[in-house]
Amino acid sequence: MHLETRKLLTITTEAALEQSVLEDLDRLGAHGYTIVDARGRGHRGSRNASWDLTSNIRIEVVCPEQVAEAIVTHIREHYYANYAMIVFLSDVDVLRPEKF
Amino acid sequence: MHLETRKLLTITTEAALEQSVLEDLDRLGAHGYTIVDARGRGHRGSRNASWDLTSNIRIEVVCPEQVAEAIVTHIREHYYANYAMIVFLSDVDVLRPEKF
Amino acid sequence: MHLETRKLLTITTEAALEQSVLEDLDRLGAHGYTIVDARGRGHRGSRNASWDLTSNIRIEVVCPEQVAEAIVTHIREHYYANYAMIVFLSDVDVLRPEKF
Amino acid sequence: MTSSIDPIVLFFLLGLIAGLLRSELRLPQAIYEFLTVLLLLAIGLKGGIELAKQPFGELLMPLLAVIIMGTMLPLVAYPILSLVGRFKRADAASIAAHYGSVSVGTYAVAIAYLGAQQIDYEAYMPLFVVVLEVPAILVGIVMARGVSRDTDWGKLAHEVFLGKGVVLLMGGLFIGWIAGPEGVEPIAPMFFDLFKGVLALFLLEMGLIAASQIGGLRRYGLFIVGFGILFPLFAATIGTVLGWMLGLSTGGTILLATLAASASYIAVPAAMRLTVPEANPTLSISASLGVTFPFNILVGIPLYHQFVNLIQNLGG
Amino acid sequence: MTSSIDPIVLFFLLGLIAGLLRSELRLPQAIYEFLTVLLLLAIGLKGGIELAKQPFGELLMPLLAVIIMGTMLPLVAYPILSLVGRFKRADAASIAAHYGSVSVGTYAVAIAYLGAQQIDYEAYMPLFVVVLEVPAILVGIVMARGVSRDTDWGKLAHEVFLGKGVVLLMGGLFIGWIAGPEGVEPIAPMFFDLFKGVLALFLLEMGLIAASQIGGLRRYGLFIVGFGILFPLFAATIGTVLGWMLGLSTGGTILLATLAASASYIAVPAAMRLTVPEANPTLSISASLGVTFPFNILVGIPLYHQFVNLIQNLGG
Amino acid sequence: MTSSIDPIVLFFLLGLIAGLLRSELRLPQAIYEFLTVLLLLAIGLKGGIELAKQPFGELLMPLLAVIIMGTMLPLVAYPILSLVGRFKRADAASIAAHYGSVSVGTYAVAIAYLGAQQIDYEAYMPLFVVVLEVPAILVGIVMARGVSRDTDWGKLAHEVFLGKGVVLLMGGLFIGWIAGPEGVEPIAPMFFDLFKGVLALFLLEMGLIAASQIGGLRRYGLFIVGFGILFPLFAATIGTVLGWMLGLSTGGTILLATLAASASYIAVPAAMRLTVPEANPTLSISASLGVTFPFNILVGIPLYHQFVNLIQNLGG
Ligand SMILES: Nc1ncnc2c1ncn2[C@@H]1O[C@H](COP(=O)(O)O)[C@@H](O)[C@H]1O
Ligand SMILES: Nc1ncnc2c1ncn2[C@@H]1O[C@H](COP(=O)(O)O)[C@@H](O)[C@H]1O
Ligand SMILES: Nc1ncnc2c1ncn2[C@@H]1O[C@H](COP(=O)(O)O)[C@@H](O)[C@H]1O
Ligand code: NA
Ligand code: NA
Ligand code: NA
Repeated sequence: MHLETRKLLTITTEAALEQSVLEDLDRLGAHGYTIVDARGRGHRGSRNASWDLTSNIRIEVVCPEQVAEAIVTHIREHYYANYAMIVFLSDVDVLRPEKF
Repeated sequence: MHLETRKLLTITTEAALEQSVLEDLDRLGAHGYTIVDARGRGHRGSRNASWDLTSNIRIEVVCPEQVAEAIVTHIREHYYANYAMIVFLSDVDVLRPEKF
Repeated sequence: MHLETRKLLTITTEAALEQSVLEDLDRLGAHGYTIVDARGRGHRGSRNASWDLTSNIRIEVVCPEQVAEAIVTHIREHYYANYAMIVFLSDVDVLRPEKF
Repeated sequence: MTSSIDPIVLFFLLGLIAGLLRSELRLPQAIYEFLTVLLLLAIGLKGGIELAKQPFGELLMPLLAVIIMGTMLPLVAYPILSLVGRFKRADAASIAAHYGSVSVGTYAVAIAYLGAQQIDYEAYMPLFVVVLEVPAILVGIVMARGVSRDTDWGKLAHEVFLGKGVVLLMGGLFIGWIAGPEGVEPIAPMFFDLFKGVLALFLLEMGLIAASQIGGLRRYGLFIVGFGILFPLFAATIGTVLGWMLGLSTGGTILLATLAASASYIAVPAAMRLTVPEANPTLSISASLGVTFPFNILVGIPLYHQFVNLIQNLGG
Repeated sequence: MTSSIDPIVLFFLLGLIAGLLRSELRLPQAIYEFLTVLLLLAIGLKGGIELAKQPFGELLMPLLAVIIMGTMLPLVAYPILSLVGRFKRADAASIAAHYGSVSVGTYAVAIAYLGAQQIDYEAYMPLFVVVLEVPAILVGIVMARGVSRDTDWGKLAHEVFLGKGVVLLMGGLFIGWIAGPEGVEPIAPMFFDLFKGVLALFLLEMGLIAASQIGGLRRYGLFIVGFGILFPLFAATIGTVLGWMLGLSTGGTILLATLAASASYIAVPAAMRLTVPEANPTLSISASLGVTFPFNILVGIPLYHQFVNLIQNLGG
Repeated sequence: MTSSIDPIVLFFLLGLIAGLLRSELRLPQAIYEFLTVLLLLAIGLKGGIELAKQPFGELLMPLLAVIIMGTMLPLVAYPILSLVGRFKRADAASIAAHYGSVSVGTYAVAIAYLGAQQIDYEAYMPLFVVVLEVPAILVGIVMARGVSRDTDWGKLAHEVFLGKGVVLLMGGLFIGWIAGPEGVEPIAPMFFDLFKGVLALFLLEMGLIAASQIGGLRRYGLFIVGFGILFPLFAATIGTVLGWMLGLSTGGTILLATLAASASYIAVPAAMRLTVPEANPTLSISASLGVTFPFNILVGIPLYHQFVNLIQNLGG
């Protein structure tokens, strides 16, 4: 089983940003993403998903390290100051590295 | 890009425990969490989310190692014996370590 | 706190495969799984979950390394060619290793 | 009494059969919750506008009597479960609590049954539903763990009195009572005209859920099936006698018998899960949903109607 | 024949336009599923209570004829797709299966059309929907892979006969049949009075989904657009002639023509995805939902009505 | 004027109280979205079939006047928020935009109120809702950041004109207008008969949401409460005077006053979040949903009715 390591980037943020963040991912070189609807709490208070404005999404991107860095840098500059958002990175092993 | 390592704690358990576990997280020092609705199967059988009582939630907490340990210890003592639940830990890199 | 390492296998694929993949997991030795509904984009285009046929699911399995390998091998042979699907692996620490 | 089977019961059978055949049919959870909300509000509203029509002075006695019934039923169930069924303490207490409390879905089918047969009943019956939900839970907890320090009674009260069921039933009751028959008219198409349709869809889903509980039965054996049928028969008898003693109408007595016979699958399981976690929820749910709910829907309600006819003939 | 456009078709156009303009409008998936369940049950119930009214001795012949039609249509479609369209075997077979089967949404619009025009039709038409769903799937699989050992026919039968569509249509049919017209009355507000409203909302969502399939068209070109319009015209002609030969009423013949012309987008795609996975689902869905569904809704149904008038004038 | 409280308002109170008591009651998000879709379509359809009945030549003047009102209101609100409330620029601009725009939920309650009182109003009022949604957003953005290069106006126009609200209102209006009263009849049970029931459930959920915004109030103090009540009173006065100057009917003037007094909680927050992200959304939402919405529903609408009576007595 030949596996290669890639970065798994997880972004949890306001549902309102979905369109905008997805365009960024595309432009910065991610080949795909997975989204699930979420709720949560953080520094900007409780976001309990009872309606659109308090809903979160959790976006997952598997990509090469440079792409991950580019995304994190972009996101930090454009969204961190004003939006409920957390981002974290980890290593994952993937089977078809050329896909990512 | 300055990153620091934190623990990512993932708890999958019965939806009925949501309120109770969230209070624990708060008390034990987690600064935030993310929840998604889930279904699954484990030692306590199939939980297919067709109604409230068989629904699962998947809670994610990013936190320092000691907090993660405190949470895991508490959860083991209070919930493991009687509830459908799994917990696992991994390392993640975060951008704004002071948030977690 | 005694922890042991296991593999966390994450499969994101078409909702239509749910039944089929779950049977495989069972047969190949996984003791449990967690599913959340998802949407996303990849090489097979956008899957926006507006109806059954374009919905994704995200399956998580915690298991020993050999089981993970067996699952990945099986999935690669049976689904990769024809289905929208990604699979990735990482290490997680678990509390009750005998469960997995 | 017309003999034709009510179509809403057929929806339950459709769901049950589809579930047993492992059909892929299922209603989204959001829809199931929505249907539940509609049923609870409709039952409350219906009761409320009736209350608005008539004085309700003589309510206290019946309420008290009914609360006592809700307290006694689990006390009777417990030794049976414990001695005959050989369940551990927590399980016996939890199942007993389920059977002391009530099922709103069963109640809804019963009032649909009375509607189809054009049998009247007392306006305040939804109040019975509310007051019967609570005492069995408390009795169950005390039976499981004594009057323990560990139990957080404040939290429990919150859980019990502010659960979806009580809030929507009481809320509907108040709204119907304040607004009165004419006030409620503009919302009647949603809550009254659609009532049986909503109930049909709800029962379709209940059939699917009941089918998924049959697995639990296979594992826990015949005793549960027996208990899930015999105890309701006993409880319905108590309910019938009590209704007769309270001087309730035929419809009211049928409803009280049905409530006594019904077992909770919403409020009690949720409360037990948090307060008596060592009780196995599969046991109580497979009894309540896999046996008693279908039994009451398919066989019980018309049977309890016969009970009431009988006692009224004997007693009158 | 009144000429004004049916408002439910306008809902489809609203969804289509909103989708093409990339509006953020969308219905939650749970609601879409709920609307589908309501439509399927309503169609079944409607058929069932009609069946209850009349004897249905002469049903076997029409059913058999219709099954043969459902078997032949994909056999005609396949060589066209394969030779003219130059699709690979799996894709040609899969698309052929979609067009041999039927679309319940299209059928619902057709009965709404007949209702608006007050044209009667045979009570057993929902049975046609059910029996037409299945044979094309089997033919498609055999065309794609021969009578292969690999195909798990048991699993397939389960998938096909216990899919949501068949279960709810047949379930509704049985319930309507057993309960009869009066029995169904209490649930009529939900299933019959709301029928066109539910259909309108369903079509709104279908418009949004159809719009999202237009992308697939751009990639796979003109042939699909041509096929998606011409094949239904051909199939509707077959359906019209068959209906006339079977001596169906005007309404029944229009419905049979519409069923023949319609292409599946629920049962067949799901079955093909699992049994012929190498077929590209985008091809068949963009044809079925992006071309044929809108064509039938907007142009086809009134046109097939003309077909039927024509043949009845010629033949009568 | 009958004095009894409308039951739909009681549903709002039920939600509010349940929320404040931290009951576990909540409607699934999918249901909330569905109810919103139904309300928007129903309001549009209702307006559309009225438009179909009458010529609408004299529409331009009122529309223009109303757009000017929608532009001026945030310009008045801004200095109050900035100077008296001491909010930062972005926050003052964002709150001002919310109050310049409108709330469809409040509008729905107002037409339910007029319906109950059997007061007629102009058919084209839903057009006012649509045209009032937009200008305040643009004014808000310009106030927050000047006519900046950074603002992607194309994207913004898309966001504003293709948002759920505008698409469904305009879509309903067109469908109603094209189909006319008879055309819409078959879908009337869904969109008109159920209207008040849908509104009741929607208000139940709004009560729960409003309760969850009260926390925001505690943090941001008394000024918001004052502003959230006084500014609507001022705006309603403007709306009343404008309606009177335009020669609107009593009902139309009440609706215009209500629209002026209402504050957006769907379109504007979404647009502001993307274009003026440094504005704190908790501030504007807790004002709009936590104060102004309840105030308008519970006190405002009947009060604005009095305003209109007053001006008509004075002016006539
Ligand atoms: N420590 C954490 N662990 C997991 N999720 C978090 C954490 N902090 C914040 N979140 C998620 O990220 C969202 C935005 O966080 P914040 O910007 O801190 O309000 C929250 O609503 C949560 O869903
Ligand atoms: N091996 C596993 N991998 C992933 N999820 C699991 C696993 N085992 C259990 N789960 C999840 O945890 C829940 C409770 O597990 P259990 O207590 O084993 O019944 C299940 O319903 C699943 O959602
Ligand atoms: N790079 C990626 N990161 C995260 N998720 C992905 C990625 N690529 C694909 N996916 C997910 O996997 C599904 C199937 O991918 P594909 O087979 O590439 O179309 C997509 O619909 C996404 O949900
Ligand atoms: Na009981
Ligand atoms: Na066909
Ligand atoms: Na306003």
